[in-house]
Amino acid sequence: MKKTLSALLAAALLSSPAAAQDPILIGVIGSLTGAEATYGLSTRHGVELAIEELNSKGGLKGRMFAAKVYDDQGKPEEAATATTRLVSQDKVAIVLGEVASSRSLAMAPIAEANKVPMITPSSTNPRVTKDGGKVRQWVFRVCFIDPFQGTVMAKWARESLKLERVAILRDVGNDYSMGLSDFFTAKFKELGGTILADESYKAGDQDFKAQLTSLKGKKPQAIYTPGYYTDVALIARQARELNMNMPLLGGDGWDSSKLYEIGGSALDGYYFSNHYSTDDPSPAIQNFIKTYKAKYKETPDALAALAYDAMLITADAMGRATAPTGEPLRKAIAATKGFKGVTGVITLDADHNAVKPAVILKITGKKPGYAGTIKP
Amino acid sequence: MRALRSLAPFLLGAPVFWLVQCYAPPTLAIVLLMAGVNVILAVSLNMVNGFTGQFSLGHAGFMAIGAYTTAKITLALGDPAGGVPPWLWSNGVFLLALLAGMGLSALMGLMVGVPSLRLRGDYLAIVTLGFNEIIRVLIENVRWLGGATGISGVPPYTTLVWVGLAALATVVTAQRLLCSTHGRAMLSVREDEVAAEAMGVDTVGYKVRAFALSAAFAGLGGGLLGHYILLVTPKSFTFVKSIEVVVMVVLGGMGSISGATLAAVLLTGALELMRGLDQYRMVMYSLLLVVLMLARPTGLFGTREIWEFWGAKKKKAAA
Amino acid sequence: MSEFLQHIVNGVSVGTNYALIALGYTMVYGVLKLINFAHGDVYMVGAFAGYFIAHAIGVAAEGYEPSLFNTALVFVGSMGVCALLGYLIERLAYRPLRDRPRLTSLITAIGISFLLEYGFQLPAWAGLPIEFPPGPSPRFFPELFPRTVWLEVWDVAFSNYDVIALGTALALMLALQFIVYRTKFGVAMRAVSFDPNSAALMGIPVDRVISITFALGSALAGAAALLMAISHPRIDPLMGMMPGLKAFVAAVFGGIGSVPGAMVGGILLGLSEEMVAGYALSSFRDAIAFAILIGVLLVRPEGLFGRRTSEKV
Amino acid sequence: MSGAVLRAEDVTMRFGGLTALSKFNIELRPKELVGLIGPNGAGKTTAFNALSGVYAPTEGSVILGGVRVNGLRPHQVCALGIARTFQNIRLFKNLSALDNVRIACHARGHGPLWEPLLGTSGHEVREGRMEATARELLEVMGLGDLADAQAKNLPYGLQRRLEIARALGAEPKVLCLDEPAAGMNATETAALMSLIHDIRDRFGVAVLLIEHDMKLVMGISERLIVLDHGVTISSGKPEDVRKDPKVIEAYLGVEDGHKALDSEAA
Repeated sequence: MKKTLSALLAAALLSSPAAAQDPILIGVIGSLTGAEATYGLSTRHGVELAIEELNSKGGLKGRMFAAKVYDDQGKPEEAATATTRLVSQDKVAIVLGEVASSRSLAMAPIAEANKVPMITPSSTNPRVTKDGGKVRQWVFRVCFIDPFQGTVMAKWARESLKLERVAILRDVGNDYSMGLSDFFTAKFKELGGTILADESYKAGDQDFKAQLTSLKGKKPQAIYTPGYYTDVALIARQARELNMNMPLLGGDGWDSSKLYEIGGSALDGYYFSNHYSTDDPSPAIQNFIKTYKAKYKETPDALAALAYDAMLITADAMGRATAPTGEPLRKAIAATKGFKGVTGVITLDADHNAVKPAVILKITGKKPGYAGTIKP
Repeated sequence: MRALRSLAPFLLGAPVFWLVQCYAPPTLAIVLLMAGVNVILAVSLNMVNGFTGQFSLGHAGFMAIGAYTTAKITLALGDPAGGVPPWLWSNGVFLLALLAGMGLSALMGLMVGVPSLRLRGDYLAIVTLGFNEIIRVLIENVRWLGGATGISGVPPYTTLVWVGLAALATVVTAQRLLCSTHGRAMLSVREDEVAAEAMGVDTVGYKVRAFALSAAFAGLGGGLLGHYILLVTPKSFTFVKSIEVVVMVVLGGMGSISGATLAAVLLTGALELMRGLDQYRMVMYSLLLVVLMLARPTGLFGTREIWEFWGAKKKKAAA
Repeated sequence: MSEFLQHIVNGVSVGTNYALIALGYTMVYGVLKLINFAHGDVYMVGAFAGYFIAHAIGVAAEGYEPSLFNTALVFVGSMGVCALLGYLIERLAYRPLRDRPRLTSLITAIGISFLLEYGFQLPAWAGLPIEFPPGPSPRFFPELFPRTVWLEVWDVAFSNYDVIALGTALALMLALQFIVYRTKFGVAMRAVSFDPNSAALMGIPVDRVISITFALGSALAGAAALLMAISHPRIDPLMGMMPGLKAFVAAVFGGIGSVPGAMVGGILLGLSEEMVAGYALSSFRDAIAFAILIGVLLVRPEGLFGRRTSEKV
Repeated sequence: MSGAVLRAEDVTMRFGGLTALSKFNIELRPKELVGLIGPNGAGKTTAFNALSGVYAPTEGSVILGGVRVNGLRPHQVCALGIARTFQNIRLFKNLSALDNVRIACHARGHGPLWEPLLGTSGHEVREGRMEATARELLEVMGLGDLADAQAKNLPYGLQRRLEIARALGAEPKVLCLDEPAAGMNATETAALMSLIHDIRDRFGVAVLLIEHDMKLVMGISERLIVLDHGVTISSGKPEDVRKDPKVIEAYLGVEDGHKALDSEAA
């Protein structure tokens, strides 16, 4: 029984070898199901939109791109298995993914071991590209890292908004939210501010009033809440219901049209850091927003934009490389400099992190508006 | 001679696993590896749910204890010392770490087992699930254990040979237990606790022993998993994971070791085969569960073992 | 003082929701002795049913005038959908296994739960009048009636939402208590709960009693989901997972099978979570629910309101 | 007083306000066969439960081979020498007849848990010994050919016999049989009773027998104890007890008592 099964599996898993004019396979891993499915879906949409556009322009010197997407259910072990399958059986040229750092951390060693480049669009934990003081040679990212984004908002709060007393409300199960909160705290204190309180919630909670009530008693001037829009929208509403008028501050996890749909006018006067502003007149950004809306009937969130950029950088590097795979591709990606993406002008530094300025957006009338730029 | 017989399954298994490790295509190897880990989990949970008939829903919690302990130790003893060759060092350290992980999980199993003894059925299930969640939340809150991200950079010690031998050890342990008087004592707890007590079986003692033994092997599975994905994170040990293991046990047939093994392999394989279905994969999986349970309510094998069916067939043919 | 009062208000409001879901759990468990793992997902379906109905009758449209009729329509419709779903689940997934060990039905319950959760996360099918399945992104639940503050003491707002939710929960609890102890159907229910075989011999239509119990419990989940969605207007396919689990904890806490137990258990659980999150460590909130449960069960294994049963030898 | 294998002194069991057993006294000498009778609800099974550790007596003490056992858990009481059967058969239904008996052998025959896991020789010796004992007991009870049959598939009468075999597997000094002949026909009952006699002689156990069938108890018991409403109303030799007016009144009502007892004796 076991034998027949393994034979079956082997048969199913062995695909045909790639011919010369076969499309270039782009492996994508995301949480298409499970609690974080909505983020995985945005990532997939971003990559697929980029591929569609690239192919309509003739692909890579006539060779088309094709995405191979696997679901990991939001589980690290599934992400690892899916990555292995992508690199060893589907023989993809590059792996794009994941959103959560805990899953990218499970994927990175496999990309390293198999010498296949990997770009994570939105994993912000520094350890994804550099673990134990050693840079992972094959792993890159196009998003901010936690230290940068946490610091950016601390600077903004302290220097531009002149805040002195801030409280933190973090998502305890989310490494992104934890990372941003930690670096915000460190920087804000360094700049002479005070952190009044540090409360936590868990993604998916419906009620945040317990934490908000206790924060309210401490009378902070603002609350730093670097979670995802799914929870922040409810937090904003409940803060207003408790007559809390101080602004909430957040990170790029806020960027989604769903935030305004669910949070409504409760969000007015809130700030968050992001990669780009939808007001930005740059044609690249406006074109991206327009085509994305046309195809998926919703405004792209930050995750979609980052995934879109990850794919564009891949194509750009492939164009520059002597061969669209392996070592040449790795070198080309590492040499990315001044790439004009939707999420900013991206240069990859020695640690394989994207260096780009962050914009600060202020929400008014259910829309984010440009408030300022902070350079790295 | 006796030692040889006692070790025979491993001596025979090791070269087979080694050959598979050398020649299986990587994807198949990984599916087999995951299947092996699931076999460890399902067979060990079967010791509690199948043998003693207690309903534990907290297996992932014990996995977590094992995984974190193992990872902490291998990370602390990362570099070979005293001129030991690296391969020997790493495997030695891994063995040591896995045993420590099993030990600590077993201890936790005792701690969960003892207070849970007053409870039965659904109450026990919800309490063990509660322990699972408490363990996970505690880990999430401890910085030393990496909080929500977990411990990354875990050394890649898990190989197919390791997993194969560990799975074999679990199955052999379960089988030897079941065929012994201790196993029968556990079964008597499942069948009728009052009668078992009256016949001199220390039912409390056997429940606790089953919990500890089962937790130890869950810890082994957790340790192996952590050193395969090279990351130990609370996200791997939610109650959903516990539920998945229960599903394997019930689907295989409560108390049937070969049933649990086969169910673990089948479900892992089926999920991998369906990977191309994207979002529809999990829908198919849940449909499969419902249909299989409706078609075979006692699980694939009931409380029996696969060879008993072959035996029955032969008898029929002879008659 | 005002902070403490606010915590109490919040705790009761969260607890009310647990209590409402727990009522459904308790009913089904009381009759079938089955953990209906899919109950939390029926709750989720209730929220989405309300969402689609509200959209269909134009609640989400610009310039919608809140009306009692429309609100009632959404409630009745959603509870109806849930009742039907509960009936179907029982009929297709549980009834064929009723004579089997209960663990078997637990697995089908898990299967149904996964099916609903993952099914609702699928991309929408073409050709349907509504966007179904809704997909994994959270959705905004339209405002059936606006939130107003009814009473304000020491800067603590008592909103109409809180009062309506608590009132509805109490009313439903009393109604249930009435059904169980004062009606012929309730007698049949209790008989089935006590011993289905003897009940069948006494001429009680066991299948029908169980079906109706399931439908009733599921309708309650629908009502709970709507009350939740009105005050917390974010709905998604996994929204029933945690509340379902917590409500089960609440039901066990209060003594599973007991109607007032579910109510008290739910509210106590809500309050204790609130106090822990508000005054102690908010990051341990989820662990607390379970720690309390374990503590209570160790002292009173039958829960607060449960009846102690001892096995006859 | 010395030389008693089992002694109960003023054992009282109360459940809430109900006194199910009051000041129950018994003294069982080695190899003695004593009957415990009484109408339904007289407290016979309660007495059994108190003796075998299922309930801890509210008052009084149970002394087994010189050790006070009240408060001990049933398996500890069993280890000290009491084994019992149940009024409503409680076999390990899904296990084989052999396994049912072997489980009772467990307490006296098992080694450390790691032995079987490593497959040591000591373990195999023990297992062999247990199996031999179990098979012998099955043989004695006339179940020799049915060792591999699942307990639930045995006919009713054989299930009763299997329960006795299982109780003997625990190597008791006192064997408590709770209505072993319930539901059997006259021939089966007679055979069973003679078997009980043989068992007593062969294994040297004292037997405490609850029975409804008066005639039967009278026939084989050396002594009788009669319970009514939890109170011991009579005890002594069967002939004496039979004539005790209190017994007649309690058992069958005043009017028909004599007649019934006479006809049964006849």
